[in-house]
Amino acid sequence: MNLQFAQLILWLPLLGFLFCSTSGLYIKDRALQKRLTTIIAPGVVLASFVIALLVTLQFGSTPREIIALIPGTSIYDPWIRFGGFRVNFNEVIDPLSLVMSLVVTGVGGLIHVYSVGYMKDDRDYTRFFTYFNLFIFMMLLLVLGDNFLLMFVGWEGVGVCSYLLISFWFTDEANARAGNKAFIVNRVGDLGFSLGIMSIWSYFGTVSFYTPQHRGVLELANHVGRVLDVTGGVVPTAVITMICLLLFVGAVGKSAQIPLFVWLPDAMAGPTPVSALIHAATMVTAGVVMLSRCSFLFVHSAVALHVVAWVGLATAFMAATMALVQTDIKKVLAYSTISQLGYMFMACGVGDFSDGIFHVVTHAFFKALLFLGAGAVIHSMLGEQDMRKMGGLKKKLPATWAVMIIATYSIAGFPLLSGFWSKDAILDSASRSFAGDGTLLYAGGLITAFLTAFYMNRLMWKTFYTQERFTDGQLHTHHHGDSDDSGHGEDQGNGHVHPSPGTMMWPLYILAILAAGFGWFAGPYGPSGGNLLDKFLAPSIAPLSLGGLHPQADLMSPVAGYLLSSLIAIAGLVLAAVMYGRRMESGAILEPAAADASPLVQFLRNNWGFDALYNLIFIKGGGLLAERGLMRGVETDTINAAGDGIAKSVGGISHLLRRIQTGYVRNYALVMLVGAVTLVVGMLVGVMQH
Amino acid sequence: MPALILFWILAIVCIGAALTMVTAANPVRSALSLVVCFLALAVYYVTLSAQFIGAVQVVVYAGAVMVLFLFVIMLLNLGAPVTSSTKGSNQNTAAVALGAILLLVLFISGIFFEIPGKAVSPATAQAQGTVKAVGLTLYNPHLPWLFPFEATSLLLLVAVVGAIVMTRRQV
Amino acid sequence: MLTGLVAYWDNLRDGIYRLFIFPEYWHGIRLPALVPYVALAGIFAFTLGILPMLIWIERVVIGLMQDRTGPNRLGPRGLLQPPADVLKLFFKEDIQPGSIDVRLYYLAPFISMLVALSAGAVIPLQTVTFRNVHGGLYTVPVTPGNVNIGLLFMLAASSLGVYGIILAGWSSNNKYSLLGGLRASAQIISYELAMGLSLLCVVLLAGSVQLDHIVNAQNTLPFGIHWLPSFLKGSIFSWYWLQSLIVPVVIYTVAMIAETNRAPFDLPEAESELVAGFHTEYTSMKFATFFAGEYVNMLMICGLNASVFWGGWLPPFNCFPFTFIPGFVWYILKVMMGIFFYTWLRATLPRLRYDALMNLGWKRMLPLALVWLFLLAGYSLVRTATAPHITPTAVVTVAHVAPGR
Amino acid sequence: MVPVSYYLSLSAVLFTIGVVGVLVKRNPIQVFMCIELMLNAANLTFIALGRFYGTSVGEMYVIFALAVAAAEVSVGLGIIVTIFRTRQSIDLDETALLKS
Repeated sequence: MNLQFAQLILWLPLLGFLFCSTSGLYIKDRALQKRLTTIIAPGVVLASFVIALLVTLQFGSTPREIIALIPGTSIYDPWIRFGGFRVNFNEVIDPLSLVMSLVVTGVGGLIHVYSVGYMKDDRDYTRFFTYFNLFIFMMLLLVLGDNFLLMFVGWEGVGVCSYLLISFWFTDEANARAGNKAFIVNRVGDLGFSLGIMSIWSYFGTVSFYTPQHRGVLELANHVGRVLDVTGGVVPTAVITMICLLLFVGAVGKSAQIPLFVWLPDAMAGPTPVSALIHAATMVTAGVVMLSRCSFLFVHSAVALHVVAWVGLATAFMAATMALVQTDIKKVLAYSTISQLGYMFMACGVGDFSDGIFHVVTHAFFKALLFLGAGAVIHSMLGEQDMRKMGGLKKKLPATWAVMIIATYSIAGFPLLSGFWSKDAILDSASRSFAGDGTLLYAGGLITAFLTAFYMNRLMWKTFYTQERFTDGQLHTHHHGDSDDSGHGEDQGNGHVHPSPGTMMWPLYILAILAAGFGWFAGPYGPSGGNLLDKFLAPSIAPLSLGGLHPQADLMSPVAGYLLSSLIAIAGLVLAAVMYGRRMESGAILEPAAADASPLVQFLRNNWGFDALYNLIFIKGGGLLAERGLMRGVETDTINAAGDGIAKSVGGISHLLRRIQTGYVRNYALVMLVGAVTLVVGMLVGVMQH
Repeated sequence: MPALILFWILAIVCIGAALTMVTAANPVRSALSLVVCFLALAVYYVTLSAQFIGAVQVVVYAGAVMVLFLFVIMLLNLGAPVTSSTKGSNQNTAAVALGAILLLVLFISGIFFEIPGKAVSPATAQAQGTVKAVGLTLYNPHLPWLFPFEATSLLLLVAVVGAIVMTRRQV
Repeated sequence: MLTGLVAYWDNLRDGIYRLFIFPEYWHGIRLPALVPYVALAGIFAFTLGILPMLIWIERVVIGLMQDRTGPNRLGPRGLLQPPADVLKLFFKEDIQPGSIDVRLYYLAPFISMLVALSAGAVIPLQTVTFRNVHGGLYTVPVTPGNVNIGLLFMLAASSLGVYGIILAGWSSNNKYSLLGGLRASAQIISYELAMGLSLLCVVLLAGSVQLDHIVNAQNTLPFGIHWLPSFLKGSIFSWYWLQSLIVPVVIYTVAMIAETNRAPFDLPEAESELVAGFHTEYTSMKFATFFAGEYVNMLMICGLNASVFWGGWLPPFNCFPFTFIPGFVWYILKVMMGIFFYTWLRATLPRLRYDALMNLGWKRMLPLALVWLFLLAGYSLVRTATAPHITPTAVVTVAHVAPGR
Repeated sequence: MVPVSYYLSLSAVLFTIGVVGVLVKRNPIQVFMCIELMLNAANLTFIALGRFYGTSVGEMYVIFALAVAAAEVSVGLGIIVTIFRTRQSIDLDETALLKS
């Protein structure tokens, strides 16, 4: 297959977006529009996935150059030309972008299919898919773009889509606020990212990753111990560190790391498929993708890597603790996402970028599965998200329970499931951190893994095992003989719990298989000698040795590591089972009143005080600054006063100048002569001075 | 030496005519002084061996332009302005003062600055003002004058049409 | 016998021609340098001498045409009438009207006269041949100023002639005079265009604006047809009145009458409307100067006509009796034919209405001349392409005339 | 041969006279004539310098200046005639056309 077909990976979702966004103009029949949307919107994404798969298979089996550029614009007539600044619209086809394309289109396609069922009754069905397709396009642009600028376009594009989808049900003010929050917090990170891009432009002279002349940023950085710019000079390490840290700020914003994680829990306001697609499987991993893409830069800066690793660990741990006390089923998952992203950052921080991507992939599977499962639960519970009002759903939703338990065990690191392999790879790498702090990172990772296992099983127990804390009226019932369109909660009490339509369940099954088996497939004991993903990704990922860094010796043997992490995971799962098994009626370890009174619980529920801190600094402090300083000091007393002064002085001057306009041609001619004489005298003086 | 004497005589005629033109109240007298000045300039051109320009100067300026002026003056029956100028006495003073400065500056730049380059011999110069030489230069497709010259004909046509349209009584 | 006769005449002609070839130096005087002065004196003398006679000729011709005797009181056939007229004008009372612009009033007739006379400065009367010290022959045109802008000079002079009229009309402070002056200037400006265009036709054919070049350029076989007999070389059929295909000479003739304000275009002095037009207020010698100026102007315009359209000093046929007569005689004959034509028209045609005059000038003559100029341009292009041996007449003449050969 | 600076100086004098005339005259026809004088002063400079350098460029410029001047005069006088017809006066100080 011609590699040019790879272009379609990017453009098909855009076609879908164009169709969805304009179909309302020429399709007046709403039912037809909906049917077409149902076919086209998931169809383009799945087609994109198929093409990506074909490209990957062909790409992986071809021995020739493994990184390919597909120009969207010619080299001589670039996409953007501004002075000496030239950017082409090229796509880079390399292992990293292919893996991410597969994840985005694969998981995204499954979630599209799921959404067909989930959003079936929504008024804005087509609008939802418009945003979804646009999101897929932007995410693909982010991973496929051959330069920082295209990546930035995609980066901002997914931000926009995220904003649009979080506040999809914008009539509820809380949703709109959540969207705003996500957008604004992301801006902080984007500022860092854009500063990083500018720094790259000014120090490297290019923003492309790869170029046909092998003068791209990554190629320039692909030298042992030094980084060149396009003219052949050496870029100092301090500059690399600065650039890496600026890029990392962008990654922190997009991937919800400390201190910019506060938007992600609130982003759960959107429809559940949105949470699954954007805030679990794809968009939030953009930071990890970006770090991996820039691995050639990062390995040259031990400082930046160190920062990444510790921020990742801190995030993983803190988010895990916060997840312990959440009562909203989606918020538990949101904090777990943050926590898992922390793992990925830790992997990047110790230089093991390919295992970071490995975890991105496995996490995409099981976290999508978890969200979709939670969505199925919420769907069945008529939109109820509070776990305190659930319980005993295992009998009502057995299929959902089955896929959820696979996903839970996978994320908890239950042996031989996907999460086990990827998480263990990260812990192994962390223990061998080049900086010598491997023991600490390993210990922190293990504690977090234990907490993860605990809170995930807590979720399962609260939702599925403990006694029912709801009435049948709160369930999505189904009356025989009626179609699904007959509406929510109709004919209460006479029907039975309808789990979910097929379009919602089949994606779950597929994801469940992947969540269970992919880790083995790509892990060290997989086919073809193991470590398939590592080997495939190798050309896109810089080895640590490039920057002169070297991992330390193993802390323990691999088998001992596997045993230890298995033990920790099982311990967490068992502890939760034991604690909640004793409280089958209430489904809570502490009574609500006691929980509210506990300072620790309050501290964790309040995100370790981050929200309050931001509230104090930015909302209150910023408000004061705006009101006192800017409005009075700058706006009223300076700008307005200057404006008034200019107006008054212009009026006064023109009052004086008005007398000059006599209307007599001769006067004007005289003034012209004055100018001419002045000019001639000036020229004469100028000539005389020579 | 005879050339110099001729120059001075013509200069006196020229400047005198120009001054008369400016100072005369009667526009007819002004116009006639200007004709004299133009004729003197034409003689200058001939002495500068620009015979063609000299002839054209007489035909166009003295023969056509100034006749047109006189024609309009007589058509409108314009005498000297009736009212004395009440406004702009400052204007006149300023104009004369500025004119003096301008003259000074032009003099300085005309006389005291050596003109770069070297004068060519009179024989060479002589051959360049003939009708033939001017025509060959003007119509030489390798020199940049042909197209402007053609464009000038268009300009003249436009001017003719414009003048006719403007002065028509019924529009 | 015929061959012998031809040879005899040829020998005789060459002998006579040899008499008219002058050496370049005569007692240390370079003779060619004297030619302009001789020409100037000749033209001046002829013009001023013939002036009184012109009036007599005109009256006699008109008298003949109108079947009456004309002047017949003074002298034989009234030949003393012109000197008597001059005397009368000279001794008439010089009246200076009130409220006139004195300086311009007195200046106007002299401008008229001077400008008319100055046109004579470039008229070539004939050529004269010199033999240089090496025995080579070269010819020099007999003209006061052999300049390369001859035709332009004539045009400039004739366009300046209007000043006399316009100033006379203005300075007289008389509404008849003013109207006459305005009419004259408008008329002259209008017809100058047609005149210039018809002259341009000739310039196109001759390739020069120098008058002796133009005359020499007519010294070819008619239309360059090389198989014609040699007595037609420079003959009446090769002059530009025919070579320019007749129309330009018609236009020029009409325009020249209008230029000189003669009948039937004498509207500036239409006695039935404007008394005497621009010279209503002029008496005595000032009137005489105007009068003389008008006739000088006529002479000059006819001189130009003769040079440009009628072969200048060339005899009508390049053979026996004609070639014996000197060139300037032919030239003067041609000029006088022009004057006769003036008189003929005056005796024949009634005066035009003013708007008819303007219509004729702007709407008939000017477009016709313009169209003819284009036609001739195309024609000469074709002629250049088909018969290259006849075109460089002017160039050949230039080489021929160039001194020092 | 007369030095070129003589011509330049003469041209300067004529030009200045023209400039002053433009500024002091109230009759637009006279102002117009002063402008023509300025043009001619410039033409003299062209011719003198062209002869000085031995090129025909000066003459070319003069030809164009002549043509433009002729066009300018025809249009300008047309304007003056039109103004006279509408206002019965062409005094520059009475017709302050540029002041609304």
